Amino acid sequence: MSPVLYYFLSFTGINILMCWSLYLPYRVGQLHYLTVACMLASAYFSGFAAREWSWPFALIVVVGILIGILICLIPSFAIGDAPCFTVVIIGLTIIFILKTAVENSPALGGTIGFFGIPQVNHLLPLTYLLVVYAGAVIYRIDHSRLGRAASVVFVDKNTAAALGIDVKRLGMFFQVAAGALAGLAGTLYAFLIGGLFPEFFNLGVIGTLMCMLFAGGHTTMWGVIVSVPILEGMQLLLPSAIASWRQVIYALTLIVIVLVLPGGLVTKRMLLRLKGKVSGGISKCNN
Amino acid sequence: MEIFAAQLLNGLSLGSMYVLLVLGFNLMLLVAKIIQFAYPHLVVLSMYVCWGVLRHTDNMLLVVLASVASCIVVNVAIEPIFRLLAKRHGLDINVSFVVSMSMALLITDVMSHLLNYGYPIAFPTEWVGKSIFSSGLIAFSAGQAYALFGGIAAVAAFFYLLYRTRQGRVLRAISENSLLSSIIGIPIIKTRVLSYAIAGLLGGLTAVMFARLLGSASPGLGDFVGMKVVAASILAGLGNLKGGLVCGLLLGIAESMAIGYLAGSWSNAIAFMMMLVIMLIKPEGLFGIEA
Amino acid sequence: MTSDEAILSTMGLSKHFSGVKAITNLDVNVKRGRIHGLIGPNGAGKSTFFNLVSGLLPPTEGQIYLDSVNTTNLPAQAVARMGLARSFQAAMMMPDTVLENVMAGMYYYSGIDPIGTFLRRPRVFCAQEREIRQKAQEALDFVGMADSAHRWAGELVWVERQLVQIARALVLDPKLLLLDEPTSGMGLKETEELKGIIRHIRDTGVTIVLVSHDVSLVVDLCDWVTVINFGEKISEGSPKHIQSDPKVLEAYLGEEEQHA
Amino acid sequence: MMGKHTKSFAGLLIMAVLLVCLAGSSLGAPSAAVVDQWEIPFLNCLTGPIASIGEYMAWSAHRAAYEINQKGGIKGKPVKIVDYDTGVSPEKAVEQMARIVNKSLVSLGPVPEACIMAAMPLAVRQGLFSMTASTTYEYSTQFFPWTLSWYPPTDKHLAPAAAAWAKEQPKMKKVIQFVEKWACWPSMADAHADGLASVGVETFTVEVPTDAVTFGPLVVRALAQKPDGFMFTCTSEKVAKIIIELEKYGWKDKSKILIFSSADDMPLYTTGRDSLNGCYIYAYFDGAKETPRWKTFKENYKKDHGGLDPTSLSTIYYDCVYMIKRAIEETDVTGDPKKLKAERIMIRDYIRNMQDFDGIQMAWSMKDGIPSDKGSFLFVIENGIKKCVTYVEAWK
Repeated sequence: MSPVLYYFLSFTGINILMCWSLYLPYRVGQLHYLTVACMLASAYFSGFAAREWSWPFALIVVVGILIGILICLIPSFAIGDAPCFTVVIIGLTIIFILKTAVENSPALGGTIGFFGIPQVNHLLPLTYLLVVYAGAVIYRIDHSRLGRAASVVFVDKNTAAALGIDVKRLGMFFQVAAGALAGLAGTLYAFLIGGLFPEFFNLGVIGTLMCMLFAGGHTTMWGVIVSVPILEGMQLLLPSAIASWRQVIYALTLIVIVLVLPGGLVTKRMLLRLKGKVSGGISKCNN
Repeated sequence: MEIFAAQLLNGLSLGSMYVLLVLGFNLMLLVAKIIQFAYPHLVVLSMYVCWGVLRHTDNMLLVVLASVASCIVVNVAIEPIFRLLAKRHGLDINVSFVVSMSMALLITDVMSHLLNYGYPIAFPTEWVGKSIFSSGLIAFSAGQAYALFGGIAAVAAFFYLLYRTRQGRVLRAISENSLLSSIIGIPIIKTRVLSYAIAGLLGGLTAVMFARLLGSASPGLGDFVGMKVVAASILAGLGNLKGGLVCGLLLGIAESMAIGYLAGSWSNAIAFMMMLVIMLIKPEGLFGIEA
Repeated sequence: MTSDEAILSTMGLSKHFSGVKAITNLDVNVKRGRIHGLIGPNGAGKSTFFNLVSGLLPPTEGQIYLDSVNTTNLPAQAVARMGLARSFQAAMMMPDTVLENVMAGMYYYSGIDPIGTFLRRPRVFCAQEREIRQKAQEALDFVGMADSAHRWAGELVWVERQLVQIARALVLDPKLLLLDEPTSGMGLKETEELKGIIRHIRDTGVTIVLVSHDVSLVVDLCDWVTVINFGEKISEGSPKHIQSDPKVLEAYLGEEEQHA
Repeated sequence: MMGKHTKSFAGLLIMAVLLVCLAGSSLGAPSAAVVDQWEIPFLNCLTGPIASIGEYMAWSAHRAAYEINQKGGIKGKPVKIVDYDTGVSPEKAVEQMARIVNKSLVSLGPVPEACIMAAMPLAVRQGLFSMTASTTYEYSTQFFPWTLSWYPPTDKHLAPAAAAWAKEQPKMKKVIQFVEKWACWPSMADAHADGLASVGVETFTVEVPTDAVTFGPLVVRALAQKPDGFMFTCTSEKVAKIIIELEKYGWKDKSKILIFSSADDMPLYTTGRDSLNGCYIYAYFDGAKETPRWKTFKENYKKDHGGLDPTSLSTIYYDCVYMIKRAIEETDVTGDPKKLKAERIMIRDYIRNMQDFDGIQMAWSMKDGIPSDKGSFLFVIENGIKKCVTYVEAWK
């Protein structure tokens, strides 16, 4: 396989995981940037465990996921039902603190970065196996009482509480699930790139992920499957003179899509229409 | 003690800048119900306008006017985007955050591509001015004086406008209940545009004062300041004007003290850690979320 | 348990918002099996009362008993799981089909922890989902919205939203149903339909508390009426009694004068 | 016009004759190119907050290509620099590297450190020599022999520069070093401190927060320790701002300030201006020394950059392109895709040990991927112009 295709597919897989990990907490109306911190922690852990302790890949994946879960679980006791922007700031803060910790740890390469993470065979098929599995789990969450409850919380927390939904516990569940996905993404990321640098995890990453999520559609898990390959592929196809305006193109794309197609490219309603599960919209009442 | 006084002075002048930015940010949050993350970036853009005008004229009044005018024009020009957004999404401030974050990205990238070859811009040395007062470690530059006293004057004027004039009452009425306001005949859209214009006015003035305080600006400045402004606003409680006043000032002082006293590489992390603890204990912010 | 026993009672209930007294020392007893009306002019504290009882707001003072259990400081979800369902004046619909909206009401259906549900084997999971779907469809039938099950909830008109909201409240078999201004914005025909549905719900054994500023609706529908104004109870009794109570007339006339 | 055509025609003719001769004699001397043009990819940062640096690095590479093509190209074929934008994102860097890794003879960049770390492992696996010339030894050495560094090991060549400054300031005993924690700057700061210690000067560190807006607090903190001098290991813009603040707090003796080489960039001069007068700075390049090539470069640079002067960082990839030219000309490289693997190694091995390379301003030699005889210059800044004070001998 050509390296271009290999890396395109790998990053697409990892970004889909990361977008899903932002998508899940957004089901309950929270922009949970803490997932980027989970990704950072689990990437560094994976790199370290693989290089220094020679742990097997499977074990590293499991522990990487657990690290993601742990990082999301502890703050979730406080921010399970916090307003969106409190969650945003707490996420950014923890990213910053973790970054500072990495920069001051000589064992993790400090500011220079962490080199020489060993290669793993068949990383691409493994990535997609994990993406498909994660997708199946998210599909089930979406189509269970949890998913419906999340939709109600998104619309109105009071309505949700009156329906017997424990808003905080539900929020915690989604945050922890997001942490697990981000932990997985971090592990795969570390093995794919083979070297880590504290500056990897910055505002730009969040911006890109947000663009992918909101352009694709935040109302269903399928949106990112459309938007991630398009946005990933765009920079490979565009001539370099235009590609250097990529950030501007991303930003404009996002603004236009959010304005013109409020739910993104793929919306829940569109999918239900396709499946014939939602009928046409003429009201039977005349008033 | 001398060090403490010096750092306090530094913190106050920086804090007064944060206060102005938080005020404009909160005003749009209250009246237009949007998170305008790109507001500090717009202020930086106005600093570029200042710089551009300064290359042609030394007239202070012209520079201030250009800065204020550009900030108002740009801020009012993006109002329809947010209005359309509200029409499409309802008053979903999360989406406004996403959109304004893209705008911030857009402004930063345009500055780093097109303006001054992406290099930082520098204002004339006389703009920052030499020390007008200096004793040991305590020094006070003309730029700091402008920032501090200009900031106080602008804040005073803003609160006078909001609490003592008819327009201010209208703005407050909308921030409390826009549905009710429209029923009793307040022109909602006109007032929203007004709030963007006022925020633009504040932003333009802030740009001039910022230019005098810092002496230079770069494309990345908006991001540095933006995070802090949003953090101060959230720490105070989103949209809490008076809380924003306190927190903006406190943030400036805390930043100075952290750099001045805390162990090198951890100074910012410790400051962030304190913020984190406050947020975890009081997710609604220190002063509570307003309307 | 006799049917006369109080299913909901408040004692000395008060709520102050930063000095403003929304509810003061309110004692309300709702008897089992009745349609209990709560009326009062605008700003009398009716919605605050609902929010207190359903646990969305903590009371400043006083006690709330639901079915003889003290629920005073319980969170809303706990109160809901004890059998109290409610509707809101503005019905919030999630962006999905009507049926899914009603299904959302069955979060704690048959007491099974939803997170546990999510971990079950596919076959058990599907069986549960089918059951939930069926029950939701029945609830829609009950309120006469069966045909709309697959419509997009965002496109429902105000009246239909109220009905879906009631269906959503009913799926968990509540003991007590609180209806907040159910007929606001409705025409005569719809109001009559809704009256029928509310009576029908009562007949299935659910106690109903109804908040409205529409005196004629309350008088027509309710078995017992409590009148509040400025957060205090000014009168209580059968609809007939209320209509002739001078205090009530004064409160409403006073309000009309204000409007004029 | 006529002359140029004749020249290139003559060149071609000679080439052809040479080719026939060499093919006949099969001596293994340089062979002709089979490609139509030499495409050299440049993985560079053209977007985001540091796009300005990427811009002038790209400019200098294109400038070199233009000059080479004016003079008949490499082995008679034109050279073309193809820009690939990585931003500052490791992900983009890997993706762009993946695009070129199987087809290019040699590549320039990647530019910022994050991109080097992300993209180089792929280049190493696929065997592509990539000239990460603008980064320090620490980064390049991780990927040797598939990269090179423009600089010898940090601790060995920074220390003498710092010590040379300290020798100029005999009464200085205590120096505050402003350090920004980014990439290898902390280890550069350690090297400075070692150099100063070797001449009996004590160094204390004050960290510069990356996102600081004003620098007054930092300067108060530094001055409170009553130092005799200052040394800077942080971004050029921040250096300038801190020096301005120092001036505000009454620091007069500018000769007791030393700025490190990476800050020798445009923002230092545009932001610092008069306040920099008298400050010391060290770099590897004496811009005041006139050579015809440097003069032309400078004039063209100014023309395209609104009159701003080039700095020592702006010529790096200019020299790289010339290195590639010489490597192709002096070896058997033909650009034949079938021989790609072998030819890549040929170029790599030639460049890594290139002797007497004729750089834009001076000649130097490479040994195992690092320059073996390149010293540094200590300058005093006067009105935005660096005046050379002393030349610091190269590390051996």
